[in-house]
Amino acid sequence: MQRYLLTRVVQSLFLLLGVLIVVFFLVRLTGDPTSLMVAKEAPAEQREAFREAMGFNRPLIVQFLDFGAGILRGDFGDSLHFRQPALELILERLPATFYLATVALLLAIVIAITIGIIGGSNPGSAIDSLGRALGLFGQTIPNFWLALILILIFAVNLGWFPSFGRDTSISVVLPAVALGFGSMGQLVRLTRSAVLEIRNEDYIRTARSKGISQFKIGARHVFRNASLALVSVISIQYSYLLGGSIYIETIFSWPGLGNLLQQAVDGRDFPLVQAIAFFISFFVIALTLLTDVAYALIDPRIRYSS
Amino acid sequence: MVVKEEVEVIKEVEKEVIQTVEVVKEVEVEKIVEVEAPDVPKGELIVSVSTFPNSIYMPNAAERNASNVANQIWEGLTWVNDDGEVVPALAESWEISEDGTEYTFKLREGVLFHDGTPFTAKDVVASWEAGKDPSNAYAYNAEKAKAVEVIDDYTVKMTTEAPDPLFLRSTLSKDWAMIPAAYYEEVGLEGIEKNPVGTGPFKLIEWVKGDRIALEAFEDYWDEGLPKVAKLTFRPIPEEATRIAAVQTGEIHIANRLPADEAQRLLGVENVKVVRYPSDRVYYISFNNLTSGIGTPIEDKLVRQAFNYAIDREAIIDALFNGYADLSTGYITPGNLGYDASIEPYPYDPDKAKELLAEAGYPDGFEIGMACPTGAYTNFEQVCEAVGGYLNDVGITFEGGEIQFMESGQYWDLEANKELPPLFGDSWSTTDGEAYNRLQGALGADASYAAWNTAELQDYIDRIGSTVDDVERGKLYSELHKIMYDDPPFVYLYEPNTFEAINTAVQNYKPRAAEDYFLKEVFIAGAE
Amino acid sequence: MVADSNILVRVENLKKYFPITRGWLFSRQVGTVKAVDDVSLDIRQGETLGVVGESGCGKSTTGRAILQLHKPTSWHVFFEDVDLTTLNAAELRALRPKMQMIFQDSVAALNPRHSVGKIIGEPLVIHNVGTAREVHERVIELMEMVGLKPAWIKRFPHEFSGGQRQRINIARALALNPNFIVCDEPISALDVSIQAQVVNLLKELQKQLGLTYLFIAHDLSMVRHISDRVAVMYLGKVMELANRNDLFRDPLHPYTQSLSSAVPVPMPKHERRRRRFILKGDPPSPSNPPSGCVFHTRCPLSVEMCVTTVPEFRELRPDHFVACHLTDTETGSKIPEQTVLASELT
Amino acid sequence: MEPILQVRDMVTRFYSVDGVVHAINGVNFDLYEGETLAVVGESGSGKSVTMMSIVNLIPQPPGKVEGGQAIFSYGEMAQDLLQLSEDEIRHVRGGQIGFIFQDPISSLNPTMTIGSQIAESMTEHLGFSASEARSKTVELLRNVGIPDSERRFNAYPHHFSGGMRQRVMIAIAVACRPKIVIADEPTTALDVTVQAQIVDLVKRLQEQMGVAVVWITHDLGVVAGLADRVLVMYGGTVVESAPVDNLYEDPRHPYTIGLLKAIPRLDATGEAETEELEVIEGVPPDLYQELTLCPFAPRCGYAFDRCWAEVPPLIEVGVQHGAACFYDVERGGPRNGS
Amino acid sequence: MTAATPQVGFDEFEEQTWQKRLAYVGRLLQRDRGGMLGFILFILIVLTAIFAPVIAPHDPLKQNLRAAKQPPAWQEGGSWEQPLGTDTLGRDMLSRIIFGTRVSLTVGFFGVLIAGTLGMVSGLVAGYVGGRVDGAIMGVVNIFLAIPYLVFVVVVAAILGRNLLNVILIFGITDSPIFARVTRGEVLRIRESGYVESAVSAGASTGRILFDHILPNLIGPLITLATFEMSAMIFYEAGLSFLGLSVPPSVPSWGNMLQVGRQYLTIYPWIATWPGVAIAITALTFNLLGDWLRDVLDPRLRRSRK
Repeated sequence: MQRYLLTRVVQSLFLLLGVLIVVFFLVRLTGDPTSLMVAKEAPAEQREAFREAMGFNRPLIVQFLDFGAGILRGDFGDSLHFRQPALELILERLPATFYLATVALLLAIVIAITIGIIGGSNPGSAIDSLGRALGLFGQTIPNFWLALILILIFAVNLGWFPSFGRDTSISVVLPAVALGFGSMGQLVRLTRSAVLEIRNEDYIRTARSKGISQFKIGARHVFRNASLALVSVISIQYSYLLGGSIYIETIFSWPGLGNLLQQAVDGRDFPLVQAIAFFISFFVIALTLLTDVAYALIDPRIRYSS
Repeated sequence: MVVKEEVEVIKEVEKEVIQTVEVVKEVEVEKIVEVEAPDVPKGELIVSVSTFPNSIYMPNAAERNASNVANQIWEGLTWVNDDGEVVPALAESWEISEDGTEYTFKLREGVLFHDGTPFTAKDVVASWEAGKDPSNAYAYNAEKAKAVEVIDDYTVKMTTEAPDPLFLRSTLSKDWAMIPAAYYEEVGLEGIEKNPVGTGPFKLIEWVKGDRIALEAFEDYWDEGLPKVAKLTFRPIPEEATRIAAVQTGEIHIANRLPADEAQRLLGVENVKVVRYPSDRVYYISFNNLTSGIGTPIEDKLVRQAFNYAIDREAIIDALFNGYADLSTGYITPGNLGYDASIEPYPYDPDKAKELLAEAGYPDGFEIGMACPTGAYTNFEQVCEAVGGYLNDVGITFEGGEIQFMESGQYWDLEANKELPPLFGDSWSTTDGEAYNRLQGALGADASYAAWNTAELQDYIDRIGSTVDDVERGKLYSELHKIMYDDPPFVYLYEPNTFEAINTAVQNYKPRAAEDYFLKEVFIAGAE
Repeated sequence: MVADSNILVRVENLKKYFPITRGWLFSRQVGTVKAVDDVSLDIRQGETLGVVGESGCGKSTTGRAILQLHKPTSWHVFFEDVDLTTLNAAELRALRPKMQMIFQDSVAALNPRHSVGKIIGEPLVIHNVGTAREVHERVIELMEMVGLKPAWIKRFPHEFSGGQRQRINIARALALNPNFIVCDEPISALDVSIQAQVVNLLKELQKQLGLTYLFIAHDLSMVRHISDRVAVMYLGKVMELANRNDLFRDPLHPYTQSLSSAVPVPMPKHERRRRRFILKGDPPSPSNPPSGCVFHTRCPLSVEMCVTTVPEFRELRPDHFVACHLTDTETGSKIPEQTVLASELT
Repeated sequence: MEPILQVRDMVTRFYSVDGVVHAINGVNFDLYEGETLAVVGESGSGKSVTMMSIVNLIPQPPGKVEGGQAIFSYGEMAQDLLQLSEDEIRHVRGGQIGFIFQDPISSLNPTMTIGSQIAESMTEHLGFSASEARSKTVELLRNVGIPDSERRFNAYPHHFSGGMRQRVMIAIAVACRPKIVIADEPTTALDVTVQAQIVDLVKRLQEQMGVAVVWITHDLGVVAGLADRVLVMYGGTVVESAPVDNLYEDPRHPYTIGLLKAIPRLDATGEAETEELEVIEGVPPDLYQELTLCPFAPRCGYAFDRCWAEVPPLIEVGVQHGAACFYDVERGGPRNGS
Repeated sequence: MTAATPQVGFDEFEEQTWQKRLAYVGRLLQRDRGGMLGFILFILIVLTAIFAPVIAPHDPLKQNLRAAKQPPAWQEGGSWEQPLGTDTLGRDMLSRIIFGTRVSLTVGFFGVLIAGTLGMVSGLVAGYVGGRVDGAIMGVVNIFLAIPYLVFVVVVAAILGRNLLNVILIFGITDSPIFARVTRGEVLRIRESGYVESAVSAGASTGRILFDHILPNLIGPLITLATFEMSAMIFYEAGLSFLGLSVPPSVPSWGNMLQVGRQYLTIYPWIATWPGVAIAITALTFNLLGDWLRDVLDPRLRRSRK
């Protein structure tokens, strides 16, 4: 297990390096940010001076090595736009994004798994129909559209929740619902199909042959095995929520990373784009790693098979 | 448009520069006057900004939302007041040499920075040096001064290369924030950026990136009795719908840059008034005679006039701005120095356009390249589409079958390198009350973004740029206005109105046409 | 070199180890499954050599390794005097027509997206035998030979029953006129009444076409029925090899004895009286085989030598090979009566 | 002796995309206390479906028990299992009727310890506390021959070999001391040496507990060694029912006869060693067709016009011996009347 | 022994004709109402796309700014001339929605085609060749999966510019790793299957095994995946439009229409509602169809036919 973990960590580091290289050169392909950074009225000399000052006129490979060396020192460079260390900017935004993504995910998980298991165990029932409908709607309603509707109904008309920002403890509700809705749809569907599949497993027949009640079969036998199927999906959804909250963060002015990324990308803020891409990739990769570990914890077959 | 009838102009605000500000929703203005301003700063004013400010250090505050925050923290030597007059700020008085290149400033005494250090002449020098740093977006502003010398603690002399009519009005008022020299030496630009220390009415409490910029009243502000609110918070909300929702729910007091249509929604809402004012920004389709346009029909004056006739700009304004934009007559706008009010906008006359085209030798029109940026300006993609439609109607087709839309970053790269097609859409704003900067930027021979230049235009630009006398300069502007109308280097489109929604508790707030905020006199009715 | 011209296939020291690996970018070996460990066999022209053993004993791996479907770890296989180990891929492909295989899982062995005609004709197409018309005719011929109606030529595997699918497999294996066929548990997935049909078909084809079979199965009765000689495997090793009558009438190895005693006989009265030796526990894992004689952990006779020394595979009697230390004397390896009821482990 | 279970005219069908599968077409049999009843048949003969139908363990949908009775009686109680609600029948399952399934790998929940899987039914039906159930389980594990049972309580199924897992399954089946254990091909997936162990274990437990065992299998060899009576099933019907000795020595249904001749014998001597196996030609019946004739008729050498016209009922042909055939093999001609 | 009456059905197969197969598909559809709905909608959508010029009452690009923002016919001020109303430039909503079908299907179809081809080829090579090649390909795939999607999209949009082809390319590239993963998994499974072993033992060449055995059996799972991904791409297109990075504004794509209509959601709701509904219905269609295809094409589920 330890050695396995170690190899996985080393692999992950290589992946990160790959991500860095790809992102660095991709971002450079868009041209340099001078036009976006320097005022329109500025004379050509100032544009050149800016390039010089930012080091954009150096060969790409030199810029890359410089960048790489910086990262090894924990220095992701300064944001061009904010003229602050990129790392600081990210760390400032990170908690909000994490918070939003986590709440959205938890919301999705709790609702989806409850409905999925109950519905999947009773195909054709009202709850099952609800689950199927949720599953389909989750995947057919654009989340930014939903976000606007939520604001209209719950913030403006009913006044139950704030319309933007992260000021109070209930501020997270609307964005989390809007963000998690798609994931909830996905999870309901998967839970349902996992449950349907597990219901056909021999060990469920065994459990039924023991005369265990429906509820206990669901709670003990189905849930745990279904969660095996769900762990990787949940991890994918989580990384999706972490990296994909941009629309929602923009609409709700949520002070998170998605917002920052959009600005960085719009402004060709190379160091910031790179650093954010690095961090998001880092979390995606770390999540994959954690998923594997989670599997080992949930599935006894993996834990002991070394 | 049924809705529009109800929002007719109710009240004109008196002051001159902002005379075009309309209160769209009926407000009992008298009530505002009745409320007594508090003696000490009270309450919290919450203002939304439509983008995330990149910086609140003036020379690097890349656009209006950022500089509006910076305006509360920093001050320059001069200030342009609500009437458009240059008045003393940190400089009490100044003298200008005969040749117009030497300025001697007497600095205000007793001004303190937020960190408690007094403001003196060496701070002016430090501010100049910090402002010149090439990593600043507006470094060129500081560079307009060739030398800055300390005469004594409260006297400074600045030298410019040539007479500069905008030096006092523009450079020194807005773009040149005064920073404490010792502090700058200690922390550098990055430190200034992070922990701004200015002389302004408000000082920074915290900047939660992406969430809020919180300011509080600076007790030792030199202008006695100001500011009036204890706390001033800026909240970035990029999504228009959310800004409207938030002002409706009372979560913010002032929401700016609202789309005309959506602003209508606020009409029935209690405690919110909606105002609109023209912003000094011209939208246009530019012609190119420097690179890509050479040898194309657009070099012909008749063709360019035809284009101006071909487009139903009123329809565009009605459809896309709910009628709230002004037809543009040129590069000089109604609020600008030297604006010639007698010039009528080109009418929509497709027949005349076709006639002109035929006269120019293109009875069946021709094909030409056109490009527009996306994601840069409100509704501009749709404006371009509409323009394209009207041009099609008079026989103009586009290379590649359609208008090229480009992501704005890429677009400006190409524009700065003069690599855009012969026709391209853009806009240019100024905050100086006159058009020099945009004339020079878009038409000047050595300007990066210029795509059109003629000897005649260049001559006018040069003369305007060195004429310090306002009346003389105004005349030149007027002549140029006429010339650029007759021989248009642009298809003039419109100057949009800006809508703001304001909570009625906000008192003594006057929107300025340049969309710049100075909030030290604003207070909240009933604030505790 | 193969001396005896009667011998079609000679397997020498066949070993097939499967590495247990971990990791995806930097895989490394963490263990070895010794699926087949040092097996030597001769298969004679025209005979059926049965291979029996419990699951995991390496009998299927042996069959596949002979046909080079698994690359063995070390070995020599002579097929008609040609050492297959020295051939390159193309040469091997050219030899394939002569050696074919019939698989246990008749469903899996048939591509679900191919019609019967395509499946049976595929080997012909691969080896460029004849025109499309000739292939078609040959397919019809083969289908008739194995008892399938030619009219079914356009059907797909899922439309057939298990027995019919196995007939399709047989027809496919016969397509190129092979002289050696490895039958890997060809009937164990079939119903009893169908098993007899397939076995009879195999026997008849052997008679007709002069085929040589390596018949792998775990059903001792069936192996006995069809084979001329039988090899008994346990944990990757051959324990005993002899003529089928010698092997079942007078098994020398304790494992063979217990194996055949464990097979129930469909004769109630007889079955109730029969003496049986029931082995303890399950076979050990091939990834961690016992030392010495691999059978010693379950052998009722095991002595110290069995734990330490690997027994030699010897020809104890003419044509009767066995790998057991205790078979030096005639009776040494017979399981004594008193162990008969030692069936339970507690 | 009163039968503990009487099944009458049971009909089960599956409604699939391709049509209706007539899985069980009127099955009748009795099960007596403490006996071992072997149910023999090929795949698709309906042997498992019959047993699963009785206790509502077939997947529904697509399966549906469409008729018949299954009277389960012990003591004074007698109830038709087919009429019980799911909640009622679930107390019969596990409590009164235990199950052993074919594949011990897939039949155990991979994510639960084997101990808890056994203890589960005790807490459910016997009302044991967790610790009671635990100690009983440990005892039971020891009883089914799992050494070191205290420690093995917390092991997971994948730690066990196939034989051990089947012992666990057996422990689950007998955990609540049921009246009936239904063993559905319990040794098919196992090696022959392990099969012998399991057969012995079940026999021993049966003696200890006096439970009736229904042993479903296709292996006539296994049946010979353990059954008291045998049901032979074909095409969703019982074609022959007899005490074990009778069946092997004096089979009356052509299918049974053919089946017995089709298997080679390890103890064969002399001529039998080289003899060709006799073959039942043809393929098993197509269950998508409704049964209107003898299901075996298309493969039967004796079939005559009546066999093609109606389904033969189980006819008494000897003591406790029934055969569903219109042809009298003994006499060599169609049976009189019926 | 009496002469046998003709055997009925037991030993005979009915000839499998295409009519029968079609009837079988029909039965499969009949059983699954969702599948049926999806199937019918799918046909309708495809027909709409093909015959858009015939069906659409107006030129979708024809502007009439003087008749902009007209409500749907049944609302006050609407006219049946423009049954669904007009947009901000006075173009007919109905015609634009109809033509939008073309854009969405084109994006979905070709996006999936590119993603599928790229993914399938790399997955095939990785799965079949194995070893270091597998490691290298999957390494790249994992890098691509770990990079935030937005970074990719923005960069590609910025380098290549906004047009339909580039949107298709973006989706094709960013989506291909999913296909690669699925393909690889399937190839690994199929490679171990009996029929591939059987083909090897018959002396089949690598090419034959790949193209005759592995590829045809890959099609089922990949078609199912493709269906879901097409639905996802229609979504992505809307998301890209939200960021102003999708097809040029002049193209009547649902995403563009939604993006423009978003700001008028409360005043001229039809401008955003119709494209929203169109997206939702199309996504629903592909999801239902995908569900059904998965049931039909998944051989694991076929087994339950016994």
